[in-house]
Amino acid sequence: MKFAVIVFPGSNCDMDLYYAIRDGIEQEADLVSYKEESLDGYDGILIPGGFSYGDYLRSGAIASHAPIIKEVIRLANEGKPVLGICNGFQILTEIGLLPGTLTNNRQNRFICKQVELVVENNKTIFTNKYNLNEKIMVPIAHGEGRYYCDEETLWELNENNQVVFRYSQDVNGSVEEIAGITNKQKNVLGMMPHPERAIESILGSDDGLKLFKSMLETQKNGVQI
Amino acid sequence: MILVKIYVTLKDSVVDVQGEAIKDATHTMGYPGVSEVRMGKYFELKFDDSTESLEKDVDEICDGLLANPNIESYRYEIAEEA
Amino acid sequence: MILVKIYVTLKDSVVDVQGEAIKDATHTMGYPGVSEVRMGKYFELKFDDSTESLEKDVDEICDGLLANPNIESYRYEIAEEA
Amino acid sequence: MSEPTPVQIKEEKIYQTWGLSDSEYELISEKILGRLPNYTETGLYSVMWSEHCSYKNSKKVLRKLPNDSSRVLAGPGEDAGIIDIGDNQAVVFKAESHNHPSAVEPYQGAATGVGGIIRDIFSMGATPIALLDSLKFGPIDNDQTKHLVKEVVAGIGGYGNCIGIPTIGGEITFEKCYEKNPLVNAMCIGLLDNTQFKHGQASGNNNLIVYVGSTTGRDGIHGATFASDEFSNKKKKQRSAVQVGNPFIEKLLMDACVEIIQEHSDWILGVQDMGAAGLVSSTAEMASKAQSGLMLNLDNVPQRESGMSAYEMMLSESQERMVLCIKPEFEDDVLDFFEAYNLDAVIIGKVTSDKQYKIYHQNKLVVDIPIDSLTEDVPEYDHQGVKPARLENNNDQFVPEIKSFKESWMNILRSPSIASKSYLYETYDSQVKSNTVVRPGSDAGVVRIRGTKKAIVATNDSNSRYVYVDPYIGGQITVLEAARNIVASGGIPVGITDCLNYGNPEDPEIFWELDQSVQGIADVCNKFDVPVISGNVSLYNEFNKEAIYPSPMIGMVGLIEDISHITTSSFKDSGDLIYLLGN
Ligand SMILES: Nc1ncnc2c1ncn2[C@@H]1O[C@H](COP(=O)(O)OP(=O)(O)O)[C@@H](O)[C@H]1O
Repeated sequence: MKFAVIVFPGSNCDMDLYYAIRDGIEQEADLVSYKEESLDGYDGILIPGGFSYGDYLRSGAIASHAPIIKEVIRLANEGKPVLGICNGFQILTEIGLLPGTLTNNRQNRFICKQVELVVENNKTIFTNKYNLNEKIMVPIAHGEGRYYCDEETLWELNENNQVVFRYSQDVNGSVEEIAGITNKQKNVLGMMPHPERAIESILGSDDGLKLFKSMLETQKNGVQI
Repeated sequence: MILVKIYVTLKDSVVDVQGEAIKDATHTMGYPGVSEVRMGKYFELKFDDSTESLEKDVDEICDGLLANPNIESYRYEIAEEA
Repeated sequence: MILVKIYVTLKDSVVDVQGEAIKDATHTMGYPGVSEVRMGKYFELKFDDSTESLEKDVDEICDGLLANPNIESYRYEIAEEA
Repeated sequence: MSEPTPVQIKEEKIYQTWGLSDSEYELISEKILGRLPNYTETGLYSVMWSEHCSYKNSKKVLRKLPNDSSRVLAGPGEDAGIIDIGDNQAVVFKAESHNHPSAVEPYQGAATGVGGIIRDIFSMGATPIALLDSLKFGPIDNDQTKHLVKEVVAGIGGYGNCIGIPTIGGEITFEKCYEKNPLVNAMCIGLLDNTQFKHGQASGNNNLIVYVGSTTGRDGIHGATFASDEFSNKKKKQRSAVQVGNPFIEKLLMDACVEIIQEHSDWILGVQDMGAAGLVSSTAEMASKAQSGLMLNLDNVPQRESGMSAYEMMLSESQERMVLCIKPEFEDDVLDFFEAYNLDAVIIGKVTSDKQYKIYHQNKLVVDIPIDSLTEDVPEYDHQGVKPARLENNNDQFVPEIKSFKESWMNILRSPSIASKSYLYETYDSQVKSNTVVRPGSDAGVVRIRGTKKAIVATNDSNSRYVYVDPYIGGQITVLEAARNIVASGGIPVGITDCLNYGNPEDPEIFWELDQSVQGIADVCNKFDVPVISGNVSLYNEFNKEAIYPSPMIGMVGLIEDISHITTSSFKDSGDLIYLLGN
């Protein structure tokens, strides 16, 4: 399986994601510049976390105008898997592939720590290797990670089973402890926690590995969700 | 040169965590009369005089970049400048 | 209720790193006519009607909290409200 | 604004307000130049001859510190020192203080301190892999200190998180003496994947000087002399324009510099960061080290503000700027290379063979001085120390009175310097790059070296109370504490960087503290064969003539040969036995 890791000016978790693919699931990954205008030939698109453009103005706001974004939208609409982690999640909401917004943490400061997540939907291309309601440890590192959406969107998210991960506890004030959601078609996942930082137990947890393995599994065996 | 002043504010339905932190701080500072604080952003953009369709451009820049329509609204003023 | 609108802007001598990144983004979006962007903060504070010495309080809150006198300046408007 | 004439500078003693003494001014005008220096030249001397740039008051003391071992590839004298860790890899590290800027403008002061120390590392071609910081404030029970702590911590996190370097450790202490003069020391560690490194040199006639990065504004002018100044109530107004950090640009600059040094080393001769005293310090040091001269044309310097004088441009401390010395045949390659990173790069001058520093501004020669005179001719002061009166006849030992063990225990745990700091360090991204094996909260932070079994362990330590009570033993204790932290984490100490934070060295008692504590540090370093490969001195940390405690900070780096040897400080399982080692 061949992944594109999108690199924006100032991206800083691009390599983490690259290594998660290369070392974690031993697949191919390319770092693809924000300037590119084609993503042909890739089986999955990964938008890394950290920062982009310094996160000036608002996390993800400036990145959402980069040339590559049109292609990300095209592939998402074609049904290719698109995963946005942290800043990647923020970008996916900014460009409208995912509903809602990530805004300042309730504590009004950056938080970096290991948190517990609950897998709320294991019937997605990203989570089929997890058990339903499985509890996993994954780190967070964000200042603008509080998920917010209006009542109607929230109702839809729940109705369509789009909430994939929730925090076990309130960590940043997100509505209903939402940590990660998909689009309606379930081929685009955005999540604030960093699964790519949780693929080796020596770094504290390898619970994130199954997420990448799920993507691979789906690709290989065409698991029908 | 045309100067455009743009004000972006959080919608009322969105909790303003920065505003709340500031409100608490004003009370600590000894100003209990502050009953609400909302924090927004303020931009000054300068456009070349030659810019046609200024209002359209400003609207697009606000909608697409400066404000996030899910949580924010904006308004602006246009001022001619030397 | 008294509404005070406060505008905090970076002093001209201070580099506006966010403003510059925003300016570049407007060009990428196709608005080359944007020649300068400065980003500031905008606050709306509500005070109880009973507040005496309003201007003094606002000045102190601005100096001590909302604006960083080393790099920012501020101005404000007072509006009576229902 | 018209600049004072050379005669006015002399007669009105304007140089004094910039920190030059009468005898220093005389040395410059009579011995070095044989004429009166003009306004710009006087400015260059005042900043290059400040303690911050020249170490004129501390050099003699610094010589006590050992700086060699079988692992040292480069010691003091470069932007940072380098230690061999085998397999053709090396670690590069340095610590730097940003005390005065942080006192004046805590967020930006701390942020630009982090930015500056990161540039020192990547200017060597090393990839930064970890940050640490050592902070000292007054008691946390007042609003002003709380504000300072909040802003400093936010500034460190704001910069480090954005650029994507994990903050893996540090320390924070609260003590009355730092109330008006907080200490903000930051340390950065980098990894060199190839032990071929670039010296910060500008050599070879006609080679070009390239300026890369942010534009130059009037920020931080006289920051270096300001850093060598004392604070007092009276001088509240003394504020130069504050430098503002731009971690986004620094990230681009970092990636570009590491790449150009590692991939295109044939293009370049030297790279240096524009830190304190910006353009003058970086270019003069590069040329002087290479025994060359330099010609600069300031009209090419990218400027953010209009009407800047030569003096202002040379002394500006605008952040995120680098200087490179390149071969002329690669001019286009270099400029295109930076263009691809969206970074401004321009040629601002060239290397000459006459050892003169010649600066042109608006087609006029505004500086023409021997380049060595800025770096080599600085007078060195030999201060005499006097044992502080408080340490004489001080035989009554403090005997703690313990009424209730439980209560004392709780009080200890409750004291801000001892209590958990997680609230603060959780605002730092300690994991970015996915190499952090031990995060803040243990004895020392550990980052593994991807692709090997090795890991680097690092700690920042200081205990100024001990140093205050006995500078010599306190200095020893500081190194020992750091070494214990490294060893307890599974590493072997391989090198030290330091920040020596003290009061005014012209006060004999303070000089004694400096001298004695450095002696203590040196003696332990020699005993352990751990060299001090880089560091920084911050003197004049005083407020209204009250000095801080003598506060040497030791940043120690250790090597863990096998990541399976890493140990952490927490208790693991119930039923495990607890041993007490030592007396
Ligand atoms: N306390 C110290 N111990 C050891 N080396 C030091 C100390 N202070 C400064 N140095 C060394 O002296 C050199 C010059 O330091 P400095 O002027 O701070 O560097 P720069 O300004 O180029 O960042 C550096 O190589 C630094 O490592």
